Amino acid sequence: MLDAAFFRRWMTATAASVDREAERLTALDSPIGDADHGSNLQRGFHAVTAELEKEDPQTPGAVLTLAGRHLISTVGGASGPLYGTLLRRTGKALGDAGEVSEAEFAQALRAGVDAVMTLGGAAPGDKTMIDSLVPAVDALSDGFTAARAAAEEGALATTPLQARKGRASYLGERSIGHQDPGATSSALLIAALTEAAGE
Amino acid sequence: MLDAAFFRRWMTATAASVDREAERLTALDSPIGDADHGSNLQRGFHAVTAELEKEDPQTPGAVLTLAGRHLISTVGGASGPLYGTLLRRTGKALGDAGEVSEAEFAQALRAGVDAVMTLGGAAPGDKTMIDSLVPAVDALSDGFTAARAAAEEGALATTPLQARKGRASYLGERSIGHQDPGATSSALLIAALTEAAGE
Amino acid sequence: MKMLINVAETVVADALRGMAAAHPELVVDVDHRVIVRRDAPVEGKVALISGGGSGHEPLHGGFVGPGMLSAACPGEVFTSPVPDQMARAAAAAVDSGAGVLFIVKNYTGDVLNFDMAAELAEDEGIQVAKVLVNDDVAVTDSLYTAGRRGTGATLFVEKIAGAAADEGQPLGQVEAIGRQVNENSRSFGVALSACTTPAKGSPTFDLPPGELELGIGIHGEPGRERRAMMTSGEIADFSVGAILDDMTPRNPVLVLVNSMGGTPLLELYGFNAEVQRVLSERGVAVARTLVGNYVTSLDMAGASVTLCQVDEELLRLWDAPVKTPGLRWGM
Amino acid sequence: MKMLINVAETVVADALRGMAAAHPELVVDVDHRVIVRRDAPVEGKVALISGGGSGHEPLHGGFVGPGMLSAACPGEVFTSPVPDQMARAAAAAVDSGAGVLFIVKNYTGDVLNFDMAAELAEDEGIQVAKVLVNDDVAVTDSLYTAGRRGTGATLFVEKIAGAAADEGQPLGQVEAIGRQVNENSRSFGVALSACTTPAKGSPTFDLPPGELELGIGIHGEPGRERRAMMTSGEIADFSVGAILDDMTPRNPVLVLVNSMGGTPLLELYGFNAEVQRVLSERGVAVARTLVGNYVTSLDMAGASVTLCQVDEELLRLWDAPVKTPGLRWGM
Ligand SMILES: Nc1ncnc2c1ncn2[C@@H]1O[C@H](COP(=O)(O)OP(=O)(O)O)[C@@H](O)[C@H]1O
Ligand SMILES: Nc1ncnc2c1ncn2[C@@H]1O[C@H](COP(=O)(O)OP(=O)(O)O)[C@@H](O)[C@H]1O
Ligand SMILES: [Mg+2]
Ligand SMILES: [Mg+2]
Ligand SMILES: [Mg+2]
Ligand SMILES: [Mg+2]
Repeated sequence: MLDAAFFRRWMTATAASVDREAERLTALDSPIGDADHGSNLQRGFHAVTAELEKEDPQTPGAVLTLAGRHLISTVGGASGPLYGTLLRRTGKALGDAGEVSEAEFAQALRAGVDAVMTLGGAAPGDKTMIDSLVPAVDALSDGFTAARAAAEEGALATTPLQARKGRASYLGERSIGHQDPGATSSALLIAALTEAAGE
Repeated sequence: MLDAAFFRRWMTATAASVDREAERLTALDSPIGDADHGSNLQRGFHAVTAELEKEDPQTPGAVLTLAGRHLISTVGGASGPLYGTLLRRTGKALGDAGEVSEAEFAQALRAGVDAVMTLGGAAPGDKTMIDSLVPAVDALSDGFTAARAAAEEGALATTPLQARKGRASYLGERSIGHQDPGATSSALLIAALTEAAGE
Repeated sequence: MKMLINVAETVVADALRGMAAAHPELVVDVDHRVIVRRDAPVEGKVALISGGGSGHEPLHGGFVGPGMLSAACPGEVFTSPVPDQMARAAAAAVDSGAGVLFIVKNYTGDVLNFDMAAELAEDEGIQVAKVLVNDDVAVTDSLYTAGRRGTGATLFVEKIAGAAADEGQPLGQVEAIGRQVNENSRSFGVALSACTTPAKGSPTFDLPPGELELGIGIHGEPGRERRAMMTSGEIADFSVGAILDDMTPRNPVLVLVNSMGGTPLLELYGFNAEVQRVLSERGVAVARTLVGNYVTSLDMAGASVTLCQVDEELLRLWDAPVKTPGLRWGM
Repeated sequence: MKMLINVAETVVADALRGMAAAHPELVVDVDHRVIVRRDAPVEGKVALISGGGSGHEPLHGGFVGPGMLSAACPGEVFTSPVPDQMARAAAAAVDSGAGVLFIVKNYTGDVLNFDMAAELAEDEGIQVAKVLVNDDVAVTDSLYTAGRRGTGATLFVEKIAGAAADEGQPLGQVEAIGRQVNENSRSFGVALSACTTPAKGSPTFDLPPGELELGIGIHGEPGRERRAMMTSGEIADFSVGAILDDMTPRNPVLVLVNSMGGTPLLELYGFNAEVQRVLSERGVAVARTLVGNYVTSLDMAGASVTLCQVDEELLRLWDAPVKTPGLRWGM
């Protein structure tokens, strides 16, 4: 079972890996974007960890809705509302249970990813964060490590794609050959699950 | 004796060597100036040669006053009024004789250089065109070739000087170590005398 | 790339402090990142609120004031503002009855954040309408993209809708005018150099000497196409051509010849001469021309052209007095 | 270095054509390189004429219009105009009786060419007075130099003397006001990059990453000193410090925080915040602040600060309406 402490560790681990990888995320956002993805997420996850300290939410659902809310109100850009919605909807789907099973979490995360697709209108193959989130959710029934591998693979697989959503799409065919920054940060988010689980 | 045709050849030869050396003059005007000396003089001497064609002045004095007038009204910058005054005053000092001796020319050119010193307030050693014009005039009694050597030596000798006039002076000690562009173009002007004389 | 800054993290806050000092006629809330007209809320007047990533100055903060925006919300550099900013601006700038018009450039981030802000404002009982600006003809097959970007036309929408709002026109009508201006507008931009964001500290893309990017946006993204360097005249032919391929003006146009930031006014005026030549060759009548730094992309060298067809009413609203840091006439 | 131009030779003429197209309220004589107010000559009004090398736009052409200059004479890039231009401007702009005031930045070339123009104009029976602008404190031991350069204060002199002239004040008084403004003004500038002139096509000096030039002028010359890169706050300390070492304002000051061309408004506003901090620490009261591209040096990155002490009368003239492409308020 996963408790509030697990989800707090998830957020902390994500914040740490975003800090480590911020320059790389911004660099990926340069050739096909506007060179801000790393600093966007850094700002957001710093706020999330600070607010988790301050408000100390007691259920998995509360941890994630709080995180989502603060991403929305600190990140901006496309990724702020999208990641914010992902965590908020996942959190809402978890309700107010004090602990949730991995299967319940997998189902909730799918609801979150569906909400991102509805909000942003992106489908798999559009070269967005969806391309690592969807495979990760699909693999989650096989455990966090499987989800992590699927997300990382999904991120790498965005390289040959032509973007159809987000600002990379303005480049047309010139977006081909570059890995998507949002898919890359999604893989970090999923990878942080294994850290939170101590795997 | 030097006739109007000689002075026209002087101007044409100067125009040609300014064309050849324009990039170098502008390059010299970069580290201690504003990177326009070459194009300034090109614009001026193109106008001079065109006007000499058109107006066809018949005396040495008329050739030089016309040249000076057109330098003033086409060059701008510091060098326009200074070179314009140099030629205009030299021309005026030659009066309306149809031919002048080398000695008369030397005396007239000294009047021209004096006028430049009065107008610009520069003395020898201030790192300006004066530093090649004054030695050239002094050497003119020994012939054009001697004047040319003196002017070239004077231009080279500006390198170690600290500028006290013109925009190089704003640099203070940082003007040391660079050859003055105006002294360099003056050396071209004097050198063109030997070409005009077929020496 | 050197910048005249303290540290990257405080660039936007520092700029807002400097703006506050230079413009006592504006209320600049540095902490919450909202710039509001000092006389807001004006009773019975529709409030116009815009915003977007920073780095495009004077857009949007420089267009706050009588005759134009009621408030602006600056995000981080090239990053859409967050919903809280627009919600706060709406609360500060709006007369409860008249409603608020959001002017939103068509970028995924801007659209999502303004939409969330609209929900927040509506929760407070504020009526919200929205004009989406999408004038950039460089984005062609918009079925397969996030759609056309909003660029130079934003200035036309903000000015003309702003004039209508200041006349006391109702929300629906101000919105309709804003949409009409957007529909009548097209832009095309070129870059001679990439820009450098404070966060990255180096140019966002490599552009070798002797090449230029055609069809760039205003966020340091590369354009649609890279070509060998062209003359000012050729660039005008290409840019105006791209616009006129997409729109055939029947009415006279407003012309915006805009520097991306790094191109000096001397070059920009020369480029305007070529733009006007092409327009005259193509039989397009020019009503007004604006040349300068208006919708920039940090220090990027390059320029964009925006044309906006105007009838007599739109031209009247364009000519109406405006008093902002970035655009001012008649008062 | 790429430029948005056709060829280097036509840069100034192209820009004037573009200016003519954008500003029908000005008479732009492209062939003779004179920009004149359309309403000139105004009966009984002193004519204000300025000019200088191009590359500093909007100075001077952008400051022609009601409340400021009567005419401007643009030279080649960084090259003083020729006397014929000023003589022609004087003839076009001046009411025979009232006389003309030349506003001349203190550079050898500008001084010589304007002096020659004064002779020509006086030959035509026009009374000529002159204000020499020399505000740049970076040039220190002026006994051994061509004297202090004229930079940012030119804007203050043109605006304030222009307001006095438009009120109908006589030549002697307009001249006295112009001189007073100059004497009350000091400037200091820094460069983060060199500029590129069209004629040379490459930067006028090498400035390695991590270094800046302190005490630069507006013609792409290097400054007095090169140092390791400083923060915006440190640059403000140094620049304002250099000015206040030379002048102790008793009255409030006008502040001009000016981009050299390549520094974007976002950074410039941030720099203004630091300038205002230093002024407040040093107890200098600020009457008005202007932030933007006003006296530029092509695409040079960097900024300059100009302070001008004003009494009530000078402040009144500063605030008076002005209507030019580069500076406009109140009409
Ligand atoms: N419509 C969308 N749906 C899903 N993800 C998107 C969408 N648009 C953009 N993204 C993701 O957002 C990432 C960019 O985030 P970020 O750089 O923070 O925002 P912005 O593009 O506004 O600068 C992209 O790499 C992409 O993965
Ligand atoms: N006061 C002066 N007297 C004599 N020569 C001068 C003076 N000031 C400048 N010069 C000369 O003019 C040259 C610069 O000419 P130019 O570059 O054409 O004009 P500017 O300095 O106005 O750009 C200098 O190299 C110097 O030789
Ligand atoms: Mg981005
Ligand atoms: Mg020079
Ligand atoms: Mg962004
Ligand atoms: Mg010069």
